[in-house]
Parts: sequence; C-alpha cells; structure tokens
Amino acid sequence: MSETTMNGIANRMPKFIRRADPAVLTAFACIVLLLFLGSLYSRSFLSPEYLLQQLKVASFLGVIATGMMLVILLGQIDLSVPWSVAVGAMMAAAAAAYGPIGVALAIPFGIFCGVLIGIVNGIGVAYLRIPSMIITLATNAVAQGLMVVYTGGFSPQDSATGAMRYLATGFTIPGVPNAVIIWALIGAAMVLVLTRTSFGRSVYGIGNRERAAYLSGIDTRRVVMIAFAISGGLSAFGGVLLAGYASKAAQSMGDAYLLPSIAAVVLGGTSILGGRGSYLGTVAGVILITLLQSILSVMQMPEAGRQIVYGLVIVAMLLLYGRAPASR
Amino acid sequence: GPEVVKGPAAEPDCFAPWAADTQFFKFPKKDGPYRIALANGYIANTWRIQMIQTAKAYAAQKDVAAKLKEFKVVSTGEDVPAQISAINNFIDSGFDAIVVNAQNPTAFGPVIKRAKEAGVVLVAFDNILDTKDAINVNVDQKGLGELWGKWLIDHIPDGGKILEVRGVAGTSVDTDRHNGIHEAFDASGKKWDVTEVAGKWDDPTAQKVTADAIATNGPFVGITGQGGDTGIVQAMIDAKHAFVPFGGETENGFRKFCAAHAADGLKCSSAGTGPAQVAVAIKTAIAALEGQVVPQSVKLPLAIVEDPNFKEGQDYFPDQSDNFFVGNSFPTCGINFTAQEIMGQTKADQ
Amino acid sequence: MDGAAPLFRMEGISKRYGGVRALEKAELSVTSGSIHGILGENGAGKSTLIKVMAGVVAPDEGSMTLDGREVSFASPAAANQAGIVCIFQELSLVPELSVADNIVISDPPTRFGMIDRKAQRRIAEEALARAGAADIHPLALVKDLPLSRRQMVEIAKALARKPRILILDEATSALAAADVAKIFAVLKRLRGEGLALLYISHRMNEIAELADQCTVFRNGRNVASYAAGSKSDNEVIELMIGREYSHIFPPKPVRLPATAAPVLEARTLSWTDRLDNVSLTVAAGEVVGLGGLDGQGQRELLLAFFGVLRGLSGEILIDGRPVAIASPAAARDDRIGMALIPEDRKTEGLMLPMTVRENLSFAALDRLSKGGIIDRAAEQRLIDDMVGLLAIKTAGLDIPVGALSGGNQQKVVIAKWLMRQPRIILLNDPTRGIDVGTKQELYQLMRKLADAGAAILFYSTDYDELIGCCDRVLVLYDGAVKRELVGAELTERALIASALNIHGGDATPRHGADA
Amino acid sequence: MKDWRYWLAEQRGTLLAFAIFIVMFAIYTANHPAGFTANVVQTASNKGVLLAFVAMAQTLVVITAGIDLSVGMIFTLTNCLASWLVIGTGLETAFGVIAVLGTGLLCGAINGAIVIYGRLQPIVATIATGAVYFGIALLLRPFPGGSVNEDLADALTGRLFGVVPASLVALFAVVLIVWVPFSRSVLGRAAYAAGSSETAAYMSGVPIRRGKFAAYALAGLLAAIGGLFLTFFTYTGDAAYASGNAYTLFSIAAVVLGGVSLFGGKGSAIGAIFGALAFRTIGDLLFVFDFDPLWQPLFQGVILLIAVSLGAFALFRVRNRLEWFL
Ligand SMILES: Nc1ncnc2c1ncn2[C@@H]1O[C@H](COP(=O)(O)OP(=O)(O)OP(=O)(O)O)[C@@H](O)[C@H]1O
Ligand SMILES: Nc1ncnc2c1ncn2[C@@H]1O[C@H](COP(=O)(O)OP(=O)(O)OP(=O)(O)O)[C@@H](O)[C@H]1O
Ligand SMILES: [Mg+2]
Ligand SMILES: [Mg+2]
Repeated sequence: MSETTMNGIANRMPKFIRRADPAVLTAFACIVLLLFLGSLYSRSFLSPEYLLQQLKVASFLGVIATGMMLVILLGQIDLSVPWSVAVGAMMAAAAAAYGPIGVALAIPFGIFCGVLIGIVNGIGVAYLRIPSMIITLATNAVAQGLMVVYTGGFSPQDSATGAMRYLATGFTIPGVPNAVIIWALIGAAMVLVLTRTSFGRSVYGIGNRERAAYLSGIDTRRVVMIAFAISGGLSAFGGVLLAGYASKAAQSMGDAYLLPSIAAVVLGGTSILGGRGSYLGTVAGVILITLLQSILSVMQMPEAGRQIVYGLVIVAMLLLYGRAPASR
Repeated sequence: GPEVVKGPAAEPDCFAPWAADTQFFKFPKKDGPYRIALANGYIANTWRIQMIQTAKAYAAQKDVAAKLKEFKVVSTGEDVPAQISAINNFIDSGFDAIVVNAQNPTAFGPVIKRAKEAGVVLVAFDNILDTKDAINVNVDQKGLGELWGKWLIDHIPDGGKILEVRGVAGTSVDTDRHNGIHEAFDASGKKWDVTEVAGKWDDPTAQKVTADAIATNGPFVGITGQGGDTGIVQAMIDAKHAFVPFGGETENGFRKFCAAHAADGLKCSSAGTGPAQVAVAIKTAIAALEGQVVPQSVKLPLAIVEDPNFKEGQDYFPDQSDNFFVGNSFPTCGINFTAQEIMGQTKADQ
Repeated sequence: MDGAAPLFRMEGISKRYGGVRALEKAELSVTSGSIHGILGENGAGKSTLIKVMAGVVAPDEGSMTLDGREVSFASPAAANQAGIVCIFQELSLVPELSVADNIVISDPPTRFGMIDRKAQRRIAEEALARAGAADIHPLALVKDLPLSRRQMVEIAKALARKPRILILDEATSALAAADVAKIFAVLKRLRGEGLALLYISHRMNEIAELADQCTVFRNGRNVASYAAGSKSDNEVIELMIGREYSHIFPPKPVRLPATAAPVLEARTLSWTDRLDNVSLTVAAGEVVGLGGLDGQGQRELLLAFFGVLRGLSGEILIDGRPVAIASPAAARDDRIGMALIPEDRKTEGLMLPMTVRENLSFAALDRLSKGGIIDRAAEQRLIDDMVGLLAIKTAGLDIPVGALSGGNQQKVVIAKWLMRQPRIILLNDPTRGIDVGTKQELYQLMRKLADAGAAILFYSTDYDELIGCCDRVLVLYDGAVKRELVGAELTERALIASALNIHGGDATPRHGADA
Repeated sequence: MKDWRYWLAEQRGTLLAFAIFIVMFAIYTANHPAGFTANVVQTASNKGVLLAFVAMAQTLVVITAGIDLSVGMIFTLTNCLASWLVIGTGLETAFGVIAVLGTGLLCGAINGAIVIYGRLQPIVATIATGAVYFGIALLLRPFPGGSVNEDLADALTGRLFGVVPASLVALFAVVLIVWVPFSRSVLGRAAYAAGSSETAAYMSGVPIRRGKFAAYALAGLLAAIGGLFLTFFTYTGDAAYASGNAYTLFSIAAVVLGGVSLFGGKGSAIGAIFGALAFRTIGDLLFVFDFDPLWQPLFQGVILLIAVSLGAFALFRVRNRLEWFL
C-alpha cells in the first residue's frame, strides 16, 4: 500500500504540471517559434491587431475542431465536416427569411440541422456499425446534394442575421472579439465534459476499448451517437459563425475546414486511434494551423510553395513531438 | 465535321469572332428538333447552380423549346475523366450537340476527335477547350484583368500599394486574369507594389486572407479581386480600412456594397460574364445544327458596370442573394434574364 | 544444473519500467533435456525475464550466454534464429490470418519468392498433430477460434519453429484438464528429444507433474532453486509470497439446500446451438459453480444473463420476477444489480492505456456523478477502499493499468465491479493467470461477498477451485446442464466424469439432485 | 468445414463487391440508349480503371491498418510529371514511364518511412505529405497543359481486337505483376499480419516494418500507374487540388465497398477494384436516368449512403452483441 500513499502525495502536485503533456507544451512552443519567424519577416506579426485577428479566425476552426476532437477521441473520424459547416450556415440564413421568428430561431435552426447530420452519422456508426470514415463521407455527399437542390430550387436567402454577425464579429468585451469568447466558452465546456463528466470518461473508455466499455455497462452506442451529434452541431455552429463573419452563407464554405480540423486535433497530441488527448492540445493545434496558413499567405509565397511548406512544417512538428513511443 | 467557311457569322452581333483570324464553321444542316446535352463538371457552388438554372430557363423559352427534342444536363463533379466519359456517352447515345463547361481545358483532345468523327457539335463555354476543332464561347479573361488594372491606374494617380486577391491556383482563369492585371500595371509607368493573396474565389477565404493582408501589409490604395469580392469588402469594413478603388467581379453582394459606399470612396469597376453565357453557348449550338455560319471562337461581351452607374433593380438586386451573379443579359444575342426568371426556374417546374 | 553445463544462462539481468523494478539482478540457467518450472506471485517478474530471453524486451543490464557464448537479441526474430521460442502469456497470434498462416508466420516456406501454400499447410498440419490438436482446421481464421483452441495453435506454432529452448508462459491457463494432459504428453516427449523447456504456471500441480527443476521468483529476483519434489507445496508457496501460508480455501458455511429464495433464476434458457434448455437458480449467499470442459456454453450462459446475447428463448427471473435484460447497462442497473467479470481482461475487462483510477471507477460512474458531473472526492474514497480491500499492487493510481502485472489487472477488474456492490456476481474464470496468494484472497473475497448476501455464479476451468469454493456445481456439456453436484458429491472424479458426460461415477444425474 | 467454405468465407467481401458491381452495371447498360456496346464498355472501363488503380493503392495501405490520404495527390503529381516526360521517341517514352513510376514509388516510400520509422499517425502524416506532393505538382504544372505520347495513350485507352478495352487488360496485368506477388509474398503476409495485430506480429518475429514499408511504397507505385493512365486518358497534366482530393476520398469509398476492412488485416485489392468499378457506376447511373440536374448530386449521395449501408445487414444476423466490437 505504500505505493498508493506515495501516489497520494503526487496527486497533490499542481495539476497542470503533473498533467502537462509534453506534446502540448511543444505545440505551444512551436506557436511561439512560428510567431518569432513571422516577426523576422514583418514586425506586424506581433501586433495586437494581427494576433487578435488570428484568434478570431482561429475560433471558427476551433469550434469545428472541438467536435472533430470528440469524434477522434472515440477512435472515429467525421468527414462530413465540410457540408455540415455549409448546412449550418445556409440553413441559419434560410431560417431568417421567415419573418422575425425565423430571424430569432436562425442560429438554433442552423445548429439543429448540423445535429441532424451528426445523428445520421451517429446512427450509421453506432447502430449500423459502418466505419465512420465511410458513412460520414456518404452523409457529406447527401448534405451537398441537399444544399444544391436547396440553392437552385428555392430562392435562397443567404445573408447572415444581425445576431450571427454579432456573434462572429462583434465585441461584448472591448478588444476581445465575440468569436473568441464563444470559442473559449465552448472550449471550457468541452474541458469540463472531458475531464469531469461520466460522458467524457465514457468517450475515452470507448476510444480505448469499446468492448470493455460496453461490458462495463456503458451504453456505448448512445455515447457514440451523442458525440457525432455534437460534432455535427459544432460544425454547423462553426458554419453559423463563419456566415456571420462573411455576412452570408455560401456553398463551399466548409471545404477549407476538413483537413485542417483533423490536422489541428492531431497536432495537439490527440491520438487518431482514439482514447488519448487533451483539449488544450487541440487549442494549440488550432492556433498553429491558423497561424501557419496566415503567415504563409501573407508572405505571398506562391500556392505551390505554400503547400510544400505547410506539409513540411506539419511533418516536422509531428516528428518533433507527435511520435508514437518506441516499443522496446 | 464542319466546313470551314468565310465569315461573317449568321448573327454577327451575337456570334462575334474572337479575333481577326478566327475561322468560321458551317456544319451540315440537320433537321430539328435536336437533342442537346450539357456536360457540366463541378456543381456545388452558386455560379454553377445559377448556370444550370439559366440553361434550363433558356431551354424552356418557347422558341428555343420548339427546336429541342431533348435537353439533358449531367454534372460529373471535379473529376475530369468522368466528364470526358460523360461526353463520350452523349456521343454514343446520338446527341446532336454537346455543350460543355470543361473541368480542364486541355484534357479533351481525344473526345474532340471522336465528336468530330461522329458529326456531333461540341460547344465549350466558361472553361473553354484548347482546340480549333470545337466551338468556344469565350470570355476574355486576360482582357478582364486588363480592364481592372486600367481602372485602378485611372483612379489611383500616383500608384502605390495594391492588394490583389487571386483565385484558385493552377487554373487558367486565375493565371489569365492575373497576367492581364500585371501587364496593365507594367505598361502604366507608375510604381506599383502588389500584395498577392489567394482568395480561391470564395468569400470567407478571400475575407480571411484580406484581413490578414491588411493587418500585416496594409493599408492599400487600391484593391482588385477575382471573386469572393463581397468578403474582401467585408474584411475592409471589419478592419476599418479606408474604402479605396476596387476592380472586381459581378457578385450581387459586391455591387450592393459598391452602391452603398460609393460616396465613402468605394469606387468600383464590376465586370465579368455571368453564368448566363451558357445560353449563348446553347444558342450557338442550335445555330450550328441549323447549318448557320458560326465562328470557331465566339467572343462574349463583358457585362461591365462602373462607378457611378450602379442602378438598383438592374445592376444589382437588394433583395436577392449576395451570391447571385449579376450580368445575365447579352442584348446582342437577344438574351436577357431577370433574376426572378433564373432563380424561380425550378419552382415554376414543380 | 549441477552436472551438465547449462545450455543457456542469464546473469545479473535488471529491467525497470519507470519506478517499477520488474527485474533486479535476476539469474537463470537452462539445461537441455529438462523441464524447468518457474514460480512466483503476480508481478514477480517472470514474464519480463522471459521477454528478455526472447528478445522482446531489452534489459537495462546483465548478460546472457548460449552454448557458452555471449548473446544479445535485438528482436524476437533474432531470438528465434538462435533457437529460443516463446509462447507468451499474451497470445501472439494474428487474428485475421488463418491457423496455417500463423503457424508458419515467422518463416513461411516459399517457392519463387512466393509463399508456398501447399507446403505451409503440410507444416501446419504436422505441427497441429504434434501438439495434439489435429482437430483444428488449418484454414480456419484464428479470430474464429475460442481461447483454448488458440492456445493450442500457439503451441503448434512454437513447435513448428523447431526450437532448442521452448518457453511456455502460462500457456495452459485457458485449457481444461483434457487439453492440458495432451500438452503435457507433448512436452515430455520434447524433453526426451533433448529440448530445454521453461514452464511458467500458477498451477502448482502442473509444475509438480512436469518440472525437473524449479526456480521461484519474488520481487524481480530468483529467491530459490530446487530439484522438483524436494519441497512441499506449502514451502514453495511460502517462498513465493514470502510469508507463512495456510488454508487456501475458506470454510464453506453449512446450509440446507433450497432454503433461501433464488435471486437469479433461469428457466429453459436456449440460444442458437450453444445453450440448450438451461435452468438454474442461485440464491443469495450462495456460490454456484459452472463446470465442464471449456467451451460447453458456460461463457454464453454468463453473457446471456448479462444481456449480451440476442434471440434468447426461455426466461430469466430476478427475485422471482421475469425480466428482459437487453444490455449490460440494464444488467448493472440497481433493480437487477448484476456484475460480470469477463473472461479476457485485456479486451473485455480493462481499457489498458487508461489509468488505474479511471478503470476502477469506470463501471460506477453513474453512481459517482450528479447531473453527469463526477464527484471526485467520492470517487477517490471508493477507490481507496477498493485498493485496500483487494490489496492492489500498483505504483500509483495514475499509471496505465496495462503496466500492472496480470494478477493485479485482474484485481482491478473485480474491484471495478465491487464498487457497485452488486447483488449478483458472474465470474468467468477469474483466477486465470493469478498467483496462489491472490487466488486465496479472491476465494475469501468471494465467500465474504456471498456471506454478505450476494448471489455468485462462478465459472472456472480449475476443478480444485470449483470443489473448494462452491456450494453447488452445475456441469455443462454441449450447452445443457448435465449434472448438479452438491456437498459430498463434489469430487474431482465426479467433475471429470460429468464433464466428459460419462454416466456413473459417484455423482447423481441432475434430475435426482433435488430429490 | 470443407476447404472451399473457408475460401468462400475469405472471399466474401470481394464476391459481394463483384455482385454489387454486376447488378449496377447491368442496370446501367440495360438503360443506356446505346446498350451494351464495345464503346460503352470502353468508356466505362477507362473511367473505372483510373479509380481502380488508386483504390488498389489505398488497399495496400489499409491492409496494414493505415490510411493514405495522399494517394490522390501522388496520382495528380505523377499525372503532371507524365505530361512532361512521357513523350517523344519510344525510348524517351519508356524512360519517361520509368521515371514517373519511380517517382510514385518514391512518394510512397517517403510516406512509409515517415509513418514507420518516424512513427507518425498515418492519417495526418499523409495529409501533410499530400500537401507537399500537390505543391510539387503545381510547380510542374502551374496551369493545365503538356502532352503525352499519343500512340501509346491511344493504344492503352483503346480496344484490343476491337472489343476488349485495353485499359482493363492493363489493369489485369498490374494485378498479376504487382498485387498477386505482393499478397503471396512474405512481405505481403507481414503487411496483413501487422494490420491485424501489430503486437502479435512483432512478437512472432514477423518483419512488420519491411512489410508495411513495402505496402506504402507499392501504394505509391500503383497511384503512379493511375496517374500515368490519367495522362493517357486526358493527354495532359493538371494540378487540380479538388480532383486529387476527390480521388483520395473515392478510393476510401471504393476500398470499403470492396470489402477491405479499414481496421486492417483483411480484404483484397481485387475486391477494391470491383468496389471502384461499382462506385464509378453510381455516377453513370445518372446518365441513364432522367434526373433534374440539381437533384443529381443528392441522388449520388443517397446511392452511396445505401451502398455503404449494405454491409450493415450482416448486423441483423449477429446474435452475440460482443461481435459488434470486433
Ligand atoms: N510494459 C511495462 N510497463 C511498466 N511496467 C511493467 C511493464 N511490464 C511489466 N511491468 C511491471 O514489471 C513487474 C513484473 O511484471 P511481469 O509481467 O514480469 O510479472 P509476472 O511475474 O509475469 O506476473 P504475472 O504472474 O501476473 O504474469 C510488474 O510489477 C509489472 O507491473
Ligand atoms: N511490442 C511491439 N509491438 C509493435 N511493434 C513493436 C513492438 N516492439 C517493437 N516494435 C517495433 O518493431 C520494430 C522491429 O520490427 P521488425 O524487426 O519486425 O522489423 P524489420 O522489418 O525486421 O526491420 P528491418 O527494417 O531492420 O528489417 C522495433 O524496432 C519496433 O519499432
Ligand atoms: Mg506474467
Ligand atoms: Mg499472469
């Protein structure tokens, strides 16, 4: 028993030191390095406007990556992100065409539509046991089809409502864009869910070994289903924010978020096999990806060079800290 | 295959030849009504959807419908081979003419050969085909770039820092427009410092890269955008960037901004060719089938509106979608769609 | 070791995992033509030692000599090359491949650079026959075989490699007596052929029957070596656990049959071709054993109670009321209060990469949380209780449970269910791979739980255990309950006879039991 | 059980994919205005074979329990490269073909090295290398263009003896030359074993690293063969991001339709080929049925959804709920 007493002492050490994952620390170090390299190119990379601007843009990816992370923790993946984002944005805008009630319900309705996509994914993965990589690909195609029909068939109302614009670009606290606050709130909720709730524990448990979780009396199918629904909802919410940011919804607005959201989660140290990862890492991953894209864009590197550098930097950073442990 | 003849074309104002040395085709006259197919590639963006709506609206017009036995549209996605196969299939199924918005202008050599052998009229538009054996309904992309460049030169007396928001890398449209802009700049003799970012013809992307560029390289004295222009203006507003002269595309949202903020300095040139060019392509195909003389390469007029001429209800539609592409009339071809005609198309059908 | 020069020798081997000393200057000598038994409680370092020997784990220090020459192995393949073949405690079969593929996996026969399937099949059939498992089809996929068959394949696979030194790490833990006997015959033959064999087991009787020489490990060291038969069981056990040792089984309470009302009852339970009209009752305070050869439906019966099987016919009653249990979640619900200690702790009982803490509280999260939020203080209290109650040996609560030794992992599985204070406890071979000390604790615990009012249904492949622990034993054969053994009828002979469905012996047939 | 039953059980995924394809293709040709003619078959096979190559590539990696999200980009890169090199005299063309295939092999080997020796998770490692490969493709072809040896191209996309599509013959040859030897070799066995249970394979002394590496490298090679065929089919090179991505995603769909388990260790490239052909036929069905153009994407999506849900029917036969988690 002496070992457990020892551990009791260790338990009382500050949590963030004991828990800090080297991957997360390195990811944050990489962010600093990236900013430093950027500042060599132009001082304005360190200006508060630029940094806040990046945080604001990062928060769209952040919201989307939050859902992606939940699904990845289960050992699954959500490839329906692109059109869940578009559906969220377009349906929120569409709702606004139905008078004041529509305007009021625009945001919930957009999120609701994303949740519906997530539920279809969840049914496929949890109840029909279709690999997530393929069922989410299919729902993505269906969502795209629906939106094409919608845009062509019904005069689309696609400008964002005032509330959407306010959420994405307004300021409640001076200097801090609302989008950042929203991401912070969602992030805090996610941290709470993952670390303090039985749902969160179940997610990790299922990600590690679904069979064992099931035999422990967890309704694993419900948990998987809820996780996909949340992912769909958060993607759609990301779309709502994005529509607010751009003041309107558009067809392909989600395309640019699929691979970055996966990369952000994994760069943040979450195992793509599920069961391991912390939200702080995802935050770091999101900021990393956003900064990298932005700096490459502003440096006016031609597209080809940008792609190459983007790929190489991700590989390099993962080699730095994202390696699986050696097995001997 | 067609007979190469001397011009002018049957409707010289509509079927304007691309250049002085453009050949003219006369296909053997076929009896109608005709079976015409539209082979589209990618579909999931507003431009393409609007294009297909327009095509359907045009084919449904009474005098056009009378000439058509069948009008079939197939969208094959981003994949070039799928589009090639679709055209092959249309040829095998005995369609008289195929209108195509090519996913890759250079990839259709073998199909063009087959169409020619089978006597099928092939008309390309928007992304045209790299060939002298099919009819191209052509937008002067480079000319569009030159137009924007010249507009900026005219409105910015001393030169200076310009933001150029480009489109999708690797496409000829992007490259042509970019080259047009820069040739105009180079020829002006003024000093230009151009910041290039890639907006991918997409509002949120364009907005994001614009915001970044303003925060790090701004302010600018002029802006040109190939697409996603509504997003670019939005980014300027968000960053409280001063309104500056802007050469851009024909999105309704962009024109709304231009009309609203002209007084504050947002002077715009909004030019391009809307999705309605598909109607010109179909018209050309029918003309060719009827044995009329048509140029191998048709030059489409640009729909241009420049400050201070933005007129509500004609050049922009406040109650229409921001994503709606304005500039749907080609008066010389007798083609003139209202927004309602296009977007109401399916509804009327159902 | 006295006369013959050792074939293989390890000296001063140490291995640490973080703070845990798995091995501490351990030594071992192996001689040709003999069977060397290795004993030690859970976590003593036995598996680590042979992993070092087999090139799976690199030792921190120490040396190894083979035929007098110093060797070191960079990988299992290198060890194989040198003639050392190991059957690991964690099975090392590839589930999606066929039996034949698995048997030749390290060195398949090839023709023109491609695998020669005919030759492969021949080799596999020979190896299976040598291992006494000719009934296994070489084309069957390993994942479709029950655990006991897989162990036979594992042994065949080892034999196919023509080893000089063959190591078996608890290779018979999932086998029933009949299979074990077959394996023993094979092992004795191999000894006769001049192989050196290392045999690790927690079953003392197996070591006694097989070994020529024994070594006992404790806390990462070899504490004693002796010629087999020179020490009594109790002496050996005391060496292993380092303290005095007496009665292994707790006394059974004297009770009159069928006084208490049954808590758990099955009436004519049938499922596919695996369960055939099973009826049974378990009363509060009773420990009912499930006996029989492995794979006769015992596992399915437990899963049926636990809500895992679909398409059951017949009835399950709790407290005399019929219930429909559709999932483990329903089974563990307070109204039923059932717990299942599953067969395979690594895939069914635990989430290996997760911490000991998270595993312990996993099945009781619903109780430990309010509005979905976990009450950490309550969690800690309950965990401390359980760690104390079961004496779980761990370097801390926040290390991965996979780093615990097999026996302690098993304790975690049991503890996580005890946290719910279940009324009905189903145990599926819970002592597999557990040392005698721990086993003893577990038997006492079972009795304690029963005395506190739990109804326990206990499946085991170990006859001693069934005899020592159970108030009654139901023997299954081909999915049906063939015998019920109570009180004095509960003997090894009766168990074996009824397991083989041989009538006679001193057991009464089932229908006579309640008379 | 009889031997053939084990064989049947092993091939079930492949046979199901074959059946799905045959049914779809029969519906397609039965409704095609031109019917079941050599032209129609040639058109369908040229289109299908491209995806079949990419799907084969994906299969190799998926068997090791990995995934290669860069196959589409290798396909695009080699297409761009071929549009520069596969031209000129017979000798020059041959050299060009070898260079293109070598490039594919190299790309695959880089993926393999990063995943195996760098110990990175394949999904994100190949997202990153895919970006690099696409960047290089864009350097090679900033805009579409280039050319190819048209005689060779026509020969390989045309018909043999006026009936048999040459591309199908080429596909068959690649199966014989690449897939069959690999799947029966020690390395192929190692790839399967590593995909099924890496620890067990390692403990058994299987050369897992070499097996996985070979799978990744050959995947690059197969994607390059696809890229080469794309060049033959289109006569040009085109660095199109969207199309590269589409091929990657389609290849995953094809692999699953072909009965290859995304969890590794199970399935065959033959199945993936039929999966690819079936997937392509979904697109063709649009052609023969008269759909409103705006409803076409939805139709395709729904068919895909149904096709991927087909496997779920097996679920209703499962009597032991633990089998859900295999
Ligand atoms: N991979 C590992 N990481 C951390 N600790 C380990 C690891 N493997 C073994 N250990 C520790 O080393 C010690 C020896 O373990 P080992 O598996 O050798 O015991 P054992 O004698 O085989 O026990 P059992 O009888 O339960 O199989 C244990 O305390 C165990 O927790
Ligand atoms: N328990 C394990 N589970 C999975 N992988 C392991 C394990 N232990 C080691 N490995 C990995 O496998 C590697 C050795 O594998 P193996 O010897 O089969 O490769 P190989 O292909 O023979 O190597 P080479 O390229 O040198 O020929 C180790 O170095 C390690 O990275
Ligand atoms: Mg052990
Ligand atoms: Mg053990």
